[in-house]
Formats: sequence, C-alpha cells, structure tokens
Amino acid sequence: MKSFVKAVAPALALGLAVSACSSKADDSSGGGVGADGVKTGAGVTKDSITLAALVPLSGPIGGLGQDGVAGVKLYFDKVNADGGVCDRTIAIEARDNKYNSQETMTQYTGLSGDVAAVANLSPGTDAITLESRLKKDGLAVMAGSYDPLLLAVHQAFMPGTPYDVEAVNGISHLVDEGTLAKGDTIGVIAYPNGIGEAVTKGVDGAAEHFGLKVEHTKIDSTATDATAQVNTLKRAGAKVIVMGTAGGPTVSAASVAAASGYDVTILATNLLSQGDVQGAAKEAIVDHVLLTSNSAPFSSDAPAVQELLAAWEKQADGRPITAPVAAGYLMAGVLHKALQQACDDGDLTPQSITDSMAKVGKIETDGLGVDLDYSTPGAAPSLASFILKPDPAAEGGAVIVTGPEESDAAAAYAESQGYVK
Amino acid sequence: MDSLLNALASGLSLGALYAVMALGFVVIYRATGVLNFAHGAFLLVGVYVASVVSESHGYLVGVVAGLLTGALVAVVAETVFLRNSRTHDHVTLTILTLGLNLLVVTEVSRRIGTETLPLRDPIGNDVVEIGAITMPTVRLIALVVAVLAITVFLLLFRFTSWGLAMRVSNQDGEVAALMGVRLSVVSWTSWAIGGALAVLSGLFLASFPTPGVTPALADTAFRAFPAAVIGGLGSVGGALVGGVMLGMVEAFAATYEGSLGGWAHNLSGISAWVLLLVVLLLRPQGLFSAKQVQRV
Amino acid sequence: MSRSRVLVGALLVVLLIAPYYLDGFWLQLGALAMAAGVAAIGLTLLVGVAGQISLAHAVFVGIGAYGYIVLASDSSDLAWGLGWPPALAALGGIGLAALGGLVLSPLSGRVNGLYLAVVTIGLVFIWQHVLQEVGGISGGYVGRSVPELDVLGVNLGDTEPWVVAQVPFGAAEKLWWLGLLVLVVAYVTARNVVRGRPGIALAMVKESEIGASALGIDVRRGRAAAFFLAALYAGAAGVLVALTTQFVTPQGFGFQLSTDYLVMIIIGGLGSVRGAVAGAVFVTALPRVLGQYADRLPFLSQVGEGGIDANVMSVFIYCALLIVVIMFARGGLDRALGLLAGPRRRPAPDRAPEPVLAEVA
Amino acid sequence: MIEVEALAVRYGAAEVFQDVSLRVDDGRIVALLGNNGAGKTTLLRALSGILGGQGGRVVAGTAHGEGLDLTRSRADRIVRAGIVQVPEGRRVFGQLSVEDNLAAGALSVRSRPQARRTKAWVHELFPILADRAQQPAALLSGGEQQMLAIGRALMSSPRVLLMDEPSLGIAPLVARQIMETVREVNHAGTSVLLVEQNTKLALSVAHHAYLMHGGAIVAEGPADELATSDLLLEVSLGKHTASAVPTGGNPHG
Amino acid sequence: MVEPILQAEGLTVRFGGVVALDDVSFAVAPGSIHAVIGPNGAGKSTCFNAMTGLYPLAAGTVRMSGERLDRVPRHRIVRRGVARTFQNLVLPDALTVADVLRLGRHHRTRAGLLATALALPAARRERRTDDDVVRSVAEILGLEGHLDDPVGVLPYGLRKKTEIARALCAEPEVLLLDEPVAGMNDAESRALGERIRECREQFGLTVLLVEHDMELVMSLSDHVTVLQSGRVIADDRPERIQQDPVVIAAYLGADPAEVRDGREEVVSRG
Repeated sequence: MKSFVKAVAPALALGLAVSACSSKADDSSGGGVGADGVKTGAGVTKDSITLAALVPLSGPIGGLGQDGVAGVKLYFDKVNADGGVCDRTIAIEARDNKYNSQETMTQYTGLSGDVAAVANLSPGTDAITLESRLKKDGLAVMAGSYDPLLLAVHQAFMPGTPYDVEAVNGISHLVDEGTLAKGDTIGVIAYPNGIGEAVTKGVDGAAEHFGLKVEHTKIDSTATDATAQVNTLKRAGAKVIVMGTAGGPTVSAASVAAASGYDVTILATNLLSQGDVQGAAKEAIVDHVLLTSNSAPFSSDAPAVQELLAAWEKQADGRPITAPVAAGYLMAGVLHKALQQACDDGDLTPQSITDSMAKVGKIETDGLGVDLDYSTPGAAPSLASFILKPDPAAEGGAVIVTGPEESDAAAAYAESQGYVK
Repeated sequence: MDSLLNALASGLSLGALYAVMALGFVVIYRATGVLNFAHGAFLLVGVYVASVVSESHGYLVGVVAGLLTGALVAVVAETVFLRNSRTHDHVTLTILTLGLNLLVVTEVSRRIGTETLPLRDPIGNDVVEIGAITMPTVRLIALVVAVLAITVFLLLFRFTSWGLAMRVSNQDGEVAALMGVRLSVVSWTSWAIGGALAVLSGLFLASFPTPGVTPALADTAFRAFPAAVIGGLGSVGGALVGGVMLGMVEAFAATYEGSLGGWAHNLSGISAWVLLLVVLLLRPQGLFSAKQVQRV
Repeated sequence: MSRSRVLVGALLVVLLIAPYYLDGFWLQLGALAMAAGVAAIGLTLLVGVAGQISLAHAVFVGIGAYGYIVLASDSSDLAWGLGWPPALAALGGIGLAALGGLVLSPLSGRVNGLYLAVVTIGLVFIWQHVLQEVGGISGGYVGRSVPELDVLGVNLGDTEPWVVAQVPFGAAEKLWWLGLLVLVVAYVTARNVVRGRPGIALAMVKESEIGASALGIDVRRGRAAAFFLAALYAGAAGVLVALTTQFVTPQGFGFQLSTDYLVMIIIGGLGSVRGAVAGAVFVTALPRVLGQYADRLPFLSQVGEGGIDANVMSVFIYCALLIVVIMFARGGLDRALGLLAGPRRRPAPDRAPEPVLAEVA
Repeated sequence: MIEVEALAVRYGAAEVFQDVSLRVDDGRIVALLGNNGAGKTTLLRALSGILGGQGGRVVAGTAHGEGLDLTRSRADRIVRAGIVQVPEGRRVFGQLSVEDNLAAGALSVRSRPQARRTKAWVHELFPILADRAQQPAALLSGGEQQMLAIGRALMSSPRVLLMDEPSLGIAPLVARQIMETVREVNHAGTSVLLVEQNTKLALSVAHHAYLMHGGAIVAEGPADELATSDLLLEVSLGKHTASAVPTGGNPHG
Repeated sequence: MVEPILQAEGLTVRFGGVVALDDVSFAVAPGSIHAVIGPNGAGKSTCFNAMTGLYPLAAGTVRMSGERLDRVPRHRIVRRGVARTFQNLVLPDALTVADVLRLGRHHRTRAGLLATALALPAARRERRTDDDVVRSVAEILGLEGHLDDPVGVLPYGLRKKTEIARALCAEPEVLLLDEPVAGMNDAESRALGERIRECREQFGLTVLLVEHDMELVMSLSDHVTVLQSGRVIADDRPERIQQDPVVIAAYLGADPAEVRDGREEVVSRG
C-alpha cells in the first residue's frame, strides 16, 4: 500500500498542475451574437439550429420513437426547403432513451449543451424527471404526452388537451347524444401510471358533473387481455367503459364486450393503430369504440392533414403513416412557431425559445390537431377534443364525428383543476 | 357466480397457454440446464413470421411457417451459440440467452414498428356460450389445442424412443451415451420443440381478444418462468400444473382485486410472482421436482 | 513496484484529474459506471464468490436510492420524507438496503441455483409494484427528485459550485469524485473480504456445501451474509445512482437493471472484483458510447427512415460483443486485465467437477 | 474384437495410465484385474468414447474395435458397432421403470422385432426383470440393479460387452450368479472384457486375464495361470515389498 | 483396552433399496492410526460420511470421547475435534493453497465481514496466527513452495496433500483421511505415509483412514477394520489381518462357504 501511495502522490501533483490547462477552465458557455445580430446559445451556429429528439429508438417500442422522429424531420425538411429559420437550417439530433427515464437523464446530459430545444420527448412524462435540469438549461421541450402533471413543468409543452379533459369531453359527448344519463354507471380500465391516473381523475370529475357512478378497475401496463376487467364492469352494469390505457387493452376490451354480448360503449383516447382497426377485432371495435383525440384522423380533409399525407407519401417509400408521425409533425410545427418568434426577437438562446412559446399566442394547426395556446404557463394549451369513430375503410382507421370542441363540462372541470389561469 | 365461472373459464384457457409455454421452457431446461431467457424472442419471431406469411399465403401456412421459424431459431441458438461456447457453466450460458433475446427482439421490433400486425385467423371474433360462460371461440380452441399439444407431447415423451432418449439423457447423460443416445440430437430437438411450443402459445396470445402481434408479446414469455418454476423446473407435469395455477390465479386476481381494497390494485400483474414466492418458500424445489439426493 | 501497481496508480491519477477535462455527458456516464461498479462488486460477491444467482440486485439498488430520498427529503404534499441531514440519509439508505438483504436472506438459504434466480426476478416485479402503489412515499410512477448531498456542510451538488484550479466544479464533477471514492472503498473492502476469512469460506460453500460444513462453515449463515453484503454494496450504488440522475422512477430499478448487473459480472469474470468493475464500465458505457458514435458508421440509415439506424446498430454491436465475450473469452475481462498486469498468476484450468461421494452404493 | 496398443490417458494434469496394451478376441472372456485406482475404469471409458465427459483425453497409443478407431469415435457410433459398456456402480435410471431401462438399452436398435426377441432373452436370463417390469429401478436391490444394468446393455445385442466391476457391492452369491450369466452371454457369441477387483470371481469365468497396477499392465496370461501367480496376491493385499511390483509411477510430485 | 476416542456402534445406512452399511461397529484408540479397508464398494467412504453427519443414520451411534457425535449438526463436528478429507477432492480451484489451508482454520477464527473488510487489527492478528499455522503445516507436507499457487493448477498429488494439510490446519484431535494416497505413485504414497505418521507424533493426533493401498495400510496402521458389503468382517492388528482367511477371501473373491469357519473365528475374536 505504501509503495502505492508513493506512486500516486507525485503523479497526482503533476496532474493538478496540468489541469490548469483544462479547456473547461475558460469555458464561458454563453454563446454569443452572430454576424446577423441574433443572439445565439447552445445548439445554434451561424447557419444551423440543432434540435434534439429524445425518444426510444430501439427495442419493443423503438418504432414509436422512430416514427416520432420521422414526423419531426418531415416538418423541418419542409422548413429547411423554404430557407429554414433565421437563415439557419434545422438539424435534428436523435438519441435513444430506451423508454427508460434514467436513460433519458443520461442522454439529456449529453445533449443539453448542444441543442437549442427538444423537439420530441417520449415518453413525455420524462419532462417531469428532467424538470430541474430543464430549468437550469432553459430548454424548451415538446413533450409527447398529455399527462396533466406536465402542466406543472413550465419548460415542457404538451401538444394538446390533457388526458383527463379529453375524458371529460368524451363523456360529455356521450351524455349529449343520450348514451349516458344521470345515475348511470361508467367503468374505468386504467393503467397504474400516467394515462391511467389522469383518465381516472377526469372520469371522476365528469361523473361528479353529470351525476354518474364510477366503477374502477386497473390493468397491468404489460397486459393486453382485459377479459377480467370487462367482466367485472359488466357485472357492475357499466354503460360506458373509459380506457386509461394504450391501444392493446382497448382492442381487447371491445373484443370481450362483443364476445360476451355486452352492449357497452368504450371510450378511449386515440391510440389505436390502423392494424388494430382492421384486425380480427374489426367489428367489435366498430360496434363499441368511440375515440377522443387531440389530432385529426388521416381521413380528415383538413388542408394540413392532406399536406402531411402528401409529404409523407413522397418520402416514406411506401411505409404507412402512423399516429407518432403526425404527433412529431405537429410538435415540430409548434416549435417552429416559437423559433420564428425567437428569431424575430433576435435571440435564439434556449431560454428565449422557451419564452417565445408564451409570446406566439394562439397557434392554429389548420385542422391537424386542436388549436393550442401556451401564453399562460401552467395552463392547459387546449381544452378541446375531436370525437372520432373507428372506420376500417378510412385512411388511418377513424373518421371525425365532431370537433374539435370544448365541452362545458371540460371548461368547468379545467377550472376546478386549475388548468385555466 | 357468473363472474366466478367466467373467471374460471378464462383462467383455464389462459393457464393452458401458459402451460404450453412453460412446457417448452422446461423441455429446454431439462435438455441443457439453461434457463432460456430467449423464450420471448422465439415466441416473437415465430408469431411475426406467422403474421407476415399468413398475409400472402393464408392462415394455416402462416402458422406452420411461424412454428417452424420458432423451432429453427431455437435450434440455431443451441447449435451455433450455446454448443460452441467455451464455457459450460449454466449461469453463464443463461446470460448468453439474454444477449440473444435482446438481439432478436430488437430486430423483430424494428420490423414490426408501431403497427399491430393482425394474424388473420379465420375464427376472428366468434364467441361460444356454454351456460353462463361466454368465451371467445379462439380461447376455447386455444384450450383444446393446448390440451392436445400437451397430450401429444406427453405421449411422445412417454412412449417414443425420442422421449425415452430425452428422459434417460436427463437422468444420466453419460450412461445415455453408453446406450447409444446422441446427446447433441436430444439437445437440439428439445430446443426445437421448446421454440415451437413458445410460438404455439404466442399465436393464441396474439389472437382475439388481444389486438395482434406487437413487440410487447415477447414479454409474455416471462409468464413461463413462474409457471415452470412453480411446478419444478425438471418436471414436465409440473409445468402444466404451474401454468394452469398461474392462469387461474391471474384471472381471479383480476376479477376480484377491486373488492380487496386499495393495496391490491393491479395485484393481477404480480400475482404470478407472489404465488411463486409462496410456493418456493414452502417447497424450494417447486411442487413436483423430487428433492435430489445431494452429492458432495 | 509491480507493473500492475503502476498501472492501477496511473489509472487512479487519470480518474482523479478527469473531471478537469470531461464534459457533462462523460462525467455522468463515468459516475453511472462507477455506481454500477459498486453494485457489480456486491453482486459478484454473491454470485461469483458465494454461488447464488440473484436477479434482485435492482431491488436493493432501488432501496438504497429511494431510502436516501425519503430520509433526506422534507415532507411535501407530493411525498413524505424525514428531512434528515443528507449524509446521514445516505448512510441510512445503504443501511436500509442491507437490512432488506438481511430480511430476504432466508430465501437464499432455502432456495437454490436457478430457482433462486427466478424467484428473485419475482422480487423485482413485486418491488416495482410496491413502488407504484405507495405513491405517498415513492412518488408513484412519476418518481421523486433527489435532494443534493451535503457532507458536514460541504455541498456536493450544483448549488454551491467549487472552483478547483480555475475549473468550476458542479454536481457532475463532485459526484465523479464521490463515485470514485466510494468505488475505491468498495473495491478495497471487497478485495479484503474475498481474500479474507469470509470470502474463502464462501468460495468453499460454492464449491461444495458438504465440504464447507465439514470445515465448520455454517452454510446458511454464510449465504445470508453474502446476501446481506451484496445488498449493502447495492445500497451504496443506489445512493450514487440517485445523486447522479437527480431523479428516480420505479422503472429505473427493474428487471433490465438486474440483468445488466448480471451481465457485468459474467463478462467481467465471475467472482473477480476487478472484473466486476470492468464489466460495469463495459455495460454502462458501451451502448451509450456506441449510440453517440455509431452514426459515423457507413451503410446506416437515418433515424426515422425505417432501416437499421445507428441506435439499433449500437444494440446489435453490444449484443454481438456480449455474446462473443461470453462464448469465447473464458475468465472474462478479468483474464484480459490479468494479462495486462503481467503474467503473475496462472489461471485455474477449466476442470470438470469431480463427483465426490463416488462410493454411494 | 478389441485391440489396444500402447494407450496413455490423462485427466488434466494427472496421468492415469501410460502404455496399456491388451486385446479381446472374438468369443473370449478377458478379465482385467487390479486394485481400485489402477486405471481400469478409465480404460473402459476410453474404449466407450466417453473419456472427454470428465476432461480426460488420450495422449498416445491406439484402440481399435469392431472396425472403429475407438479413440476417435463418438459414443453412439461405438454402441452401434456393437461395443457396449455396463458401467461401474450399475447406474440404472432410478426414476424410470425396469422396462424403460431395458428399452433405453435398445435405443440404438432399429428393428423392433429384434428388440422384442432380445428382451425375451434378457427376461429369460434374469426372470426378476420381468417380474418387476413396472417398478422404478431405484427400488431394486443392488444385485437386481446389476442384473438390470447388464440386461440393459444386452438389449442392443452387443458383439463385445465391457463390464466394469459387476460384483461391486453385491452379495457374493449373487455375484457368482451374475458370473454364470456372463458365461452364458459369452456362449451366445458375445465377447466380454471384464474389469474386476474380485480376482477369484473374475478368473473363474475368464479365458485370459491382465493385471493392471499403478497405471500399467504388470502381468498377463491365461486365467488359470494368472490365478496362481504370487504377484496377484501381492497387488491385492500389499503383502510384499513394492519391489516385486513394477510400478507405473506418475512423473509428478 | 484404553477408552476409545472415537467409537462407531451399529451404524446402518440405506440408500433406496440398497443397504450400504449394516450394523457396523468399531472403536478407535486415542493416538492410533486406524485403517478401514475393504474391496471397492464395501462401504468405507459411506462409513466415513455417516460418521461425519453427511448421511442420515438408519440406526447406530457415533461417539467422540464418549459424547454423541451423530446428533451434532454437520458444521459443528469439526469443533468437536474431528477433521476430515474427502475421497474426491473438494477444493475451490481458484483459491491459492494458502487460502485453502486457511479454510481449515475457519472454526478457530472469528473475523467477521466488517473486521475483514476494513482489515481491523483483530482480523489482521488472527490472520497472522493463521499464517503461522498454515506455514508450519505446509512445511510438514512439503507444500511451502506452492502456497501462492491456485490449487487448481497443481498436479493431483499436491492437491491431495493440500486437502490433508487443510484438515491438519484445523488442529483436530481425530483426523479422518479418505483415501489419502489414491492417484499417487508408490514413492509418493510411502512419503505421504511417513508424513502422516510424523503428524501423528507432532500433534498427538488420532488418525482414521480409508485406504485401498494395502502396502501403505499394512505399514502405517496400528489397527485395521475390514468391511465387505457394508459389514465388518475383520477387526485386528494389520499383521493378523493379512493372514486372515476371511479377508483374503474377501479380496480375492473366494466362495463365502469356503471360509465360513474362518469368519466365525474372526467374529468371536472381535
């Protein structure tokens, strides 16, 4: 041990001396002002703006992130073709977080000094995990989630209506059309995590508003078979089942309902894929499922949707378009507005981009999604939802019933939750 | 009462599928002493191929292709990777299967993407009603096929020379070799059967009332672990009992967890593991494995 | 001074001055690798030395992490906390993990081999379930933020940066040093244990339970001790992980993490302390570094184009390396390190186990 | 027939024997005698192609039998060629029934009628195996297990039977009975290499015998001649000084 | 006869349908070298294992200095002063010879996890004492040059010696050696026999050994017990054993009927 110390000590002294020439010593990480008079910060050079995408890119849900990034790129390709932002082209730096928040942390650390904003974070709730870092770095994050908890993270921007408000809109629609009446029972099948808890909260709120009874069940987030839950709700006499889950259990619930002759409406947030709607459970889904959504289905004739479809078709080599592509495209569009605003203000630093989100005011999405408004930090950007119904024949597997509309119940609920400020 | 019967029926059919999966798992364990973490990969790749082939050639061709693919991938895993390893330590080889699993699942997931691939089985969403019990026809067929597969396997295991070779190799490999048994053949055929059984259960787990083929299917193979171990890793019969027990417990937990109060929320998700823990604490070798006479 | 001493000394010096040069990503990667190294050392004592396969290591790492957070945080309306001084809380977190190991150790006395492996997988799922359910303590699925460490008034977080030789030292730099310190302590103590009375006794238990008991070794107690010790190291690693990531969620302490640790010690060479550290670096750093640089490889498609992109390729490369190391490198990385340090010890031959009581009639 | 020339085998660093030569001609019973630890079992393992299982390997010499190079052939090939071993300590498949044990012996036989005929013959040789057909083999007594082990080996109609200590741990009377069966099997045309510690028993049936000690063959001859050799008693009971016994010393130490 | 230090009475052990030991009794005089011999499969090792608690006894008792040993948990037997070796080596290959010998000291040392991990003075003191014993035992058996070698790389003979040395490091009163010279050549066997005798003198040991090397047994032991098929067929001084017709018959495999008379004689003498 002694000889060991002997070896270390002098080397250490040498090391400390050498460290004086560390490149970090005179690092003033503040960026500067470009020749064009625009203040720049991390990720911005005189001819490029680098944005991050922090999503799962490999493994079981790697496809989700891949498509999400494809959507972001699709949008910014268009922007770049039109001359970019502030005469700078937009570049996307994509990193794989393997759908693990610890990994998100690690990868974020690698990205934070080199990007101007995060154009797509998935799972979006990881913004909560990153909150203190985001604040420190001033970075804006487009979070691919509608979890209401995100509203508390002022650096994170949800591209739509929170899950719970969506659920309220959906239930309101069902009351309006007479499916539900005072005193009826609604069932909930929820994951024990973000979407599940939010939907549960929304259903409880709506139930209070409309005088409905609620029966709760949970389903494991790795499970795809909702047989037991549906049977429980059938026993409880639920007229409507609200899904706080991804698409798998929704398909399963519809199938089970159809299989057992259970006349129920299943209200779910729009996480069904075209494959789901056209698969074995096709009829069950068409008969039972109603969707609430923040974005228009691909069957919509809104110009923005048609534009997206056309752009995708040109690039995608025959691959079908998916919901994550549209979500990425939408988020890119929102961020683009903020970048433009920051450019107009002559300040492209991360914090300035973040602040610009509040300045741009109402963002029209031209029918691609609900209109968004980030002017009040902490408030929900939207309270409106599309109501869709599945249609195997339609592009993307769904068609619009109504919307986007904001129900009175949703407004009241949002008020009570402090989503309106 | 209805819900009890329905829980029973759904538990039985699910349990039969777990049993099929656990059986494949046990067959592989008996042949090589390896805990096959790549079971999910076999399942996923087989079901994926079944889905793709069934699109162009029909369901039955797809199923056969899927089963063959599962078997083939398993055989490759055994003959190319495990057999050529310098080490013969079971724990190390078990970790090797973990690496294989990651590799295969990553690639198949990439190919599947975000879509849910349909299996296009001709039964679709038909249901049967037997008294108070309503169950999807596919689940009933699953039950029948699972029972059939298990029976056929047991008959093969009990009455054919392959089965005998398998049993004797498991008891004393060296003496089996002295009887003219080719241990390598026993080994790869076991893996082939294990792989095919994984795909077989996977085909039903991806059918109605679940949405279809998604990468998450690979995780369902984890259900085979507790099922196989509850019965006792070395016991073929134990795998069946373990699988059925598991299916039942899961179905009952899901049906009744609501009435158990807050702490039991989502108990069904871990009921298998709780059951396993309890069983192993009472019987450390599983329910059916004979306690081996310990040699120093 | 032997070659290996010089090498280790040089390595330590490099590690000590590294924070002067590395940026955030590398510092964080390093801190995570060092935390993983501490955990892997614990696991190699359990699996490699004592011969008990556990996949519950993530549970104990998690107990360490959450234990620290709960003890160190003040109660808020979101989650409950005790508001202890952070240094005490850190020790408390480690203690809780060790206690958890002790509580679960009878399991290892009863259940053996691959059965233990499977039942410990179950522990991971049950643990994650508990984390989800006790939201008032764990923060539920969202997770909890981690209070900064503070040792006797010295802040180890970002709030009070140091300036050492003109370089600003934030949390990342300080935690690198802390991680290094903990790793060195873990390494030295583990080496002492492995070479001392408990370690050789456990090696004997692994070789033969009956042989061990004939030497007066209480096999059950020995195994329980190994479980306890492994949990203790895991707890320390958990505190480090929590401090490094600044936020923890239940999914961070799942099955994947457990298997990662097992992979580390297998490719490191079972039972070798330095191998465990090498394995930890390999598993922690390789995929992430590949992810950073794999996009320079030719023939890869871009993210979102639907082909094999750099990220998928990095998983492939990682798997391939893992498989190759397991298949062909007997003795794992430990063997490679041994060659580097000079051929002092001859490796033990790969001998088939000899049955002992051949005369069982 | 089997012909072994100057064979040497090692387990890892330990040399088990060097330079062992012997032959088993067709129709003969050849006894290989010697104390425990002399290397007899290892020789049989080498002839059966299972040496590698415990890390052993042939380092020199040759072994041929029934047209095969035994040192380079797989175990199942050797069995199919007609060289079958009855392993030391019986090693019956304890959890399997007696009948399944016999069936396992016939795994290398393609023709079913032939297997059935052989089984009838084995039942004739050992009627107890027919009586206990359905019992788990573990419940048989030591002698019965030995009969089963021999019966199992006979199921493949071997041309050469390698028997490792068939009298081990068995009551003397039963051991003699078994030797009678060995003679009968030999009459039916199977040659036998009989490894035994029980010298007298072995020599009572063998035509020819080899004496192995310390890793080498130290004596050989017709069975009746060897039976009267002083060397035999010395090796067995250590009565004399070692000088009388040329040892095949191990070089290490 | 002096009070026996180790005494087996009526030991019976069964495995499945096989009776491995059948009513075996013998007594070991303190300070003696006592051999248990018998043809392969006679039950010698079984006898050893039964005496050290590895196999459950169907009947019978084992006494050490008059106290029951058969009810003591396995891992406490060594504390009663009984150390043993195994027929087949039970050595963790990766450990060094010194570590293996230290293992023999396990029951005489206390250092726990904490003391070892932090290398506390108590642990270091203990280790020094251990090392003294280890070195002196290693010297006696000629292992001093190999203390730092991993035991797995040693030739068989040295590994065998390592096992014996490990048992000696336990400083037992009774040493049970299961085939100590198996696999050694004659010169090595003789040398090891000498060592065993020396150890007996030096440590005041009693040695009970199972061995098939007759030459060694006859030259080394004071007393011999002969087993066949799990029964004691002779129990006497070595020179008389060598003349005993029952023993000769047992080894050469004579018809039991031919030696029935002789056997009766032995039994009545015993």
